[in-house]
Amino acid sequence: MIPLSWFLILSAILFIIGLFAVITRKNSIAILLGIELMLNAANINIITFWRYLYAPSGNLDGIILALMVFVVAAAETAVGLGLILSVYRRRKTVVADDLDTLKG
Amino acid sequence: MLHEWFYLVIFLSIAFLLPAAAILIAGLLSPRKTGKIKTSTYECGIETVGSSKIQFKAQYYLFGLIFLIFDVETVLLFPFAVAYQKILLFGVIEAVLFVLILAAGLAYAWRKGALDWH
Amino acid sequence: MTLMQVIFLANALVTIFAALMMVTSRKLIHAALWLVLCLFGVAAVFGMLEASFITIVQIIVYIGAIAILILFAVMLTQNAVDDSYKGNRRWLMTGLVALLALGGTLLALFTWPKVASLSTALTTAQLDIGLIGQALVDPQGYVIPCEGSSLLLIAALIGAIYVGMERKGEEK
Amino acid sequence: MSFVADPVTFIIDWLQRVLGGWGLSSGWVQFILFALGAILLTVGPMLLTVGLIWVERKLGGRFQDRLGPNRVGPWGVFQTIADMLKIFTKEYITPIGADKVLYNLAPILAVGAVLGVWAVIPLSSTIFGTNINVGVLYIMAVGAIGELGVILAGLGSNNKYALLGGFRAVAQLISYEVPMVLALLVPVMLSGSMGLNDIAGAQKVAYVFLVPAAALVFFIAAIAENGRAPFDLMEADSEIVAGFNIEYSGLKFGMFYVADFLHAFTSALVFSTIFLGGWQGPGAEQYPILGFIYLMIKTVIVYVFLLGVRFTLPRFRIDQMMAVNWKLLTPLAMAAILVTAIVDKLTPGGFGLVRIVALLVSNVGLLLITNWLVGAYVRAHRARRQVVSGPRTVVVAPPKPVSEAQEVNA
Repeated sequence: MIPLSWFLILSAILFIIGLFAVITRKNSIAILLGIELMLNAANINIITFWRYLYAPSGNLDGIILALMVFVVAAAETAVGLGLILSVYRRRKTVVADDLDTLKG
Repeated sequence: MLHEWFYLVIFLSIAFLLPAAAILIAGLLSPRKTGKIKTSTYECGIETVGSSKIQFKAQYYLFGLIFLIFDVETVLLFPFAVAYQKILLFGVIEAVLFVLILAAGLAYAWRKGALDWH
Repeated sequence: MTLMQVIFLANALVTIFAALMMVTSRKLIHAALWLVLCLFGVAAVFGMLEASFITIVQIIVYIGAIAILILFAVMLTQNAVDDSYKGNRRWLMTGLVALLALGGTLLALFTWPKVASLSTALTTAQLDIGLIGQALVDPQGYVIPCEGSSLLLIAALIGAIYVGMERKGEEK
Repeated sequence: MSFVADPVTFIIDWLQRVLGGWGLSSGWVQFILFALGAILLTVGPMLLTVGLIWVERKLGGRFQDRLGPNRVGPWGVFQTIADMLKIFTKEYITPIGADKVLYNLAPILAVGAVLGVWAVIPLSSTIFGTNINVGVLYIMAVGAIGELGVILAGLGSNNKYALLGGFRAVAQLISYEVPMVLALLVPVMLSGSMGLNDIAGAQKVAYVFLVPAAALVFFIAAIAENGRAPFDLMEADSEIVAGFNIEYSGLKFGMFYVADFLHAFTSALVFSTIFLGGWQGPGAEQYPILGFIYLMIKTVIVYVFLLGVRFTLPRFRIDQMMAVNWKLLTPLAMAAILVTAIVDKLTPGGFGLVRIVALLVSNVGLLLITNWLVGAYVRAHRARRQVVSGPRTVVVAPPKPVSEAQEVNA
C-alpha cells in the first residue's frame, strides 16, 4: 500500500505551488486560483490523516473537517469573485497592485 | 471498494477514448483543403464586426453564484438523506432547519431581483 | 513498487504538472483550465484514500461549481489587461522562499515517527455514507458545524449578491 | 444460474474459468473482464444512438403529421447510417485563432460525459457496470463534466456567437442542475442508499406513486438539462445561429449531435431506474433477463413521452426559462424534500398502505398548491401589465393657431 509520507509530500508541493501563485501573480483572479490550490492541498492532508490514523477506529472527524473546507472554499470563492467583479466594474482593472487608494 | 473505482477509471478512459478515436478516424478519411476564406470565423456570411471579446452582463456571475451555494447545500444534505431511515424526528427537524435557512437565501435573491434575466 | 504506488506516482506527476502550468500560463483561461485538471488529480488522490464521498463532492463542488464560476468571472473581466508572472520582479525571490519552505516541510516530515505507518484495509461497513449523515445530524456528533455551515452559506450568498449586483446609478 | 435466466452472469463465469485456465493471474482476469464490460457498455450506447436518431426523426414526423425519413431503405431505416457515412467523410474546418486544445477537447468531453452515466445504471439485478455507493452523486458529477465540455466549445472556437451561445447554454444547464439534484434527494431518502442498485431494488412500489412531486421536478429538469423541447435555447436557430457548435464541422459536429440524442435516452433510463423501479417487475429476481426487458420497456415509454413533449411544446424565452427554474422548480423541489421528510417520518415504516397514501396525498397536495400559486402569480403579473398598456383615451385637441403648435414641438 502507499506509505503516508507520499501523500504529505504531494500536498506540501501543491501547497507551495499555490503559495507561489498567490505571491507572484498580479491578476486577482489568478490569486484566487492559487488560494483554491492551497485549500486543496490542505484537504489532501486532512483526508490522509483521517484515512491512515482514524478511519479504522470509525472516527469521522476528518471527513467532516474536509466537508467544512469545501463549504468555506465555496463561500470564499463566491464572495471573492463578487468583490473582484464589483472592483472591475468601478475601476476597470483586475490587477491587484492598482488597488492602492488606501495607501498613505 | 477500490475495484469499483478501478472499473470506473477504465470505463471513463474508454468513454473518452471512443469519441476521440472516432474523430481521429474521420480526420483521416476526410479531405483537407483549407483556404483563407474557409477558415475565417463564421458570422452569418458577413465580415466579423469588432473583436471576439464582448462584454458580458453580471447576471452570468449571479446565476453561477446561486448555483454554487445551492450545490454545496445539496451535497451536504446527501449524507443526511442516506441516513434518513435511521434518524429520529429530532434529526429531521435539524435538516429541515438547514433547508429553510437556505430557502431564506433564495427568497432574498428573489426579492433583490437577482433571479431575473435582464 | 505495487500497482497502487505506480498509479499514485503517475497521478501525482500529472497533478503537479497541472499546478505548475496553472501558475505559469499566460492567458487566464488556460490557468483556470489547468486548475480543473489539477482538481481532477486531487479527486483521484481522494479516490485512492478510499474516501468515496469526498471524491465525488470534490468533483461536483470544485469542478462542477467553483471552476465554472471562475470561468464566468474570467469572461466577465476579460477586457482587462492579461498579466504574466514574468514581468513581476518579485518572481525570483519568491521562488527561493517557496523552495526553502518546501525543504523545511519535508525535513519536518521525515523526523516525525508516525509518518511511515501503512494503511489498514477498511471494511465496507465503515465506508457507508449513512454514518456521515448520522454524525452530521447527531447532537453529540457534528450538528454545530453542519448548521454553522448553512449560516455561512447564506451569509456568503447574501453578501455576494449584494456586492455582485449592478447598482441602478452605475455607468455600464 | 442457467443460461436462459441470466445469460450475462453465465458468460462472465464461463470467461473467468477460461481465462483462469490459461494461467493468467486473477488480477489480469479481473482487468480483462472489466475492460470487456466497459467496452460493451460504451460501444453499445454509441450504436444505440444510430437507432435513436432514426426513431426520433420518424416519431417527430408522425407527431407533426409528416412522414419522416423514408427514402433510404424500408421506412428510411438506413437513413441514419447514410448520414453517419456522409459525416465521417466531411472536412474539418478549424477557424483561425481557435484554441486547438479546447476546440478539439469539447466534443470528446460532451460525448464522454453522456457515456459515463451508463457505468452505474443497473441493467438488471445482476448485470451492472459497477455498484459504487455514491451512484446518484456520480451522475451529477458526470453532468458537470458535460457542462465543462459546453464551456470549452464556447471558449475554444474564437467566435462571438459561439462564446455568447456557450455561456447562455451553461447558464441554463447549471440553473437546471439545482432542482435536479434537490429532486434526487427524495428517492435517496426513501431508499436509504445512494447506489442505483439499492434504489432500484428498494422500490417494491415505484417511487413515482410515492413522491410524484419530486418525479415531476426531476423530469422537467432532465429535459432542460438535455437542452430539449421547451428549453432548447442552446441550438435555437432563431436565437444565436447554432449556439456553441457554430464553428464545428464534420464528425466533431456529429459528436455533439450524438451526445444530444444519447443524453435524451440516458435521461429516460435514469428516470425509470430511480423513479419507476428500474428492473423491478414480476419475476425479475428469478430471471434477471426479464428485469432487463422491464427496464427497457419503462425507458421506451418515458423516452416516447419525452419526445412527445419535445415535438409539441413551443420554446421558452430565456428569461421565462430562468424564471421557471428559479421561481417555480427550485422552491417546489425544496418543498418536496421538506414535505417528504416530515410526512415519511410521521407515518409507520415499510410499504404499508398508510405510508403510501400519506406520501401520495401530501405530494399531490403540494402540486395542487403550487399550481394555484403559479396561477395567482401569473394573474397578478398580467394584471400589473394590463394597467400599463390599457387603451388610452386620445383627446382630440381643437386645431390650434400656428404659433402655439411650434411651442408644443419645442
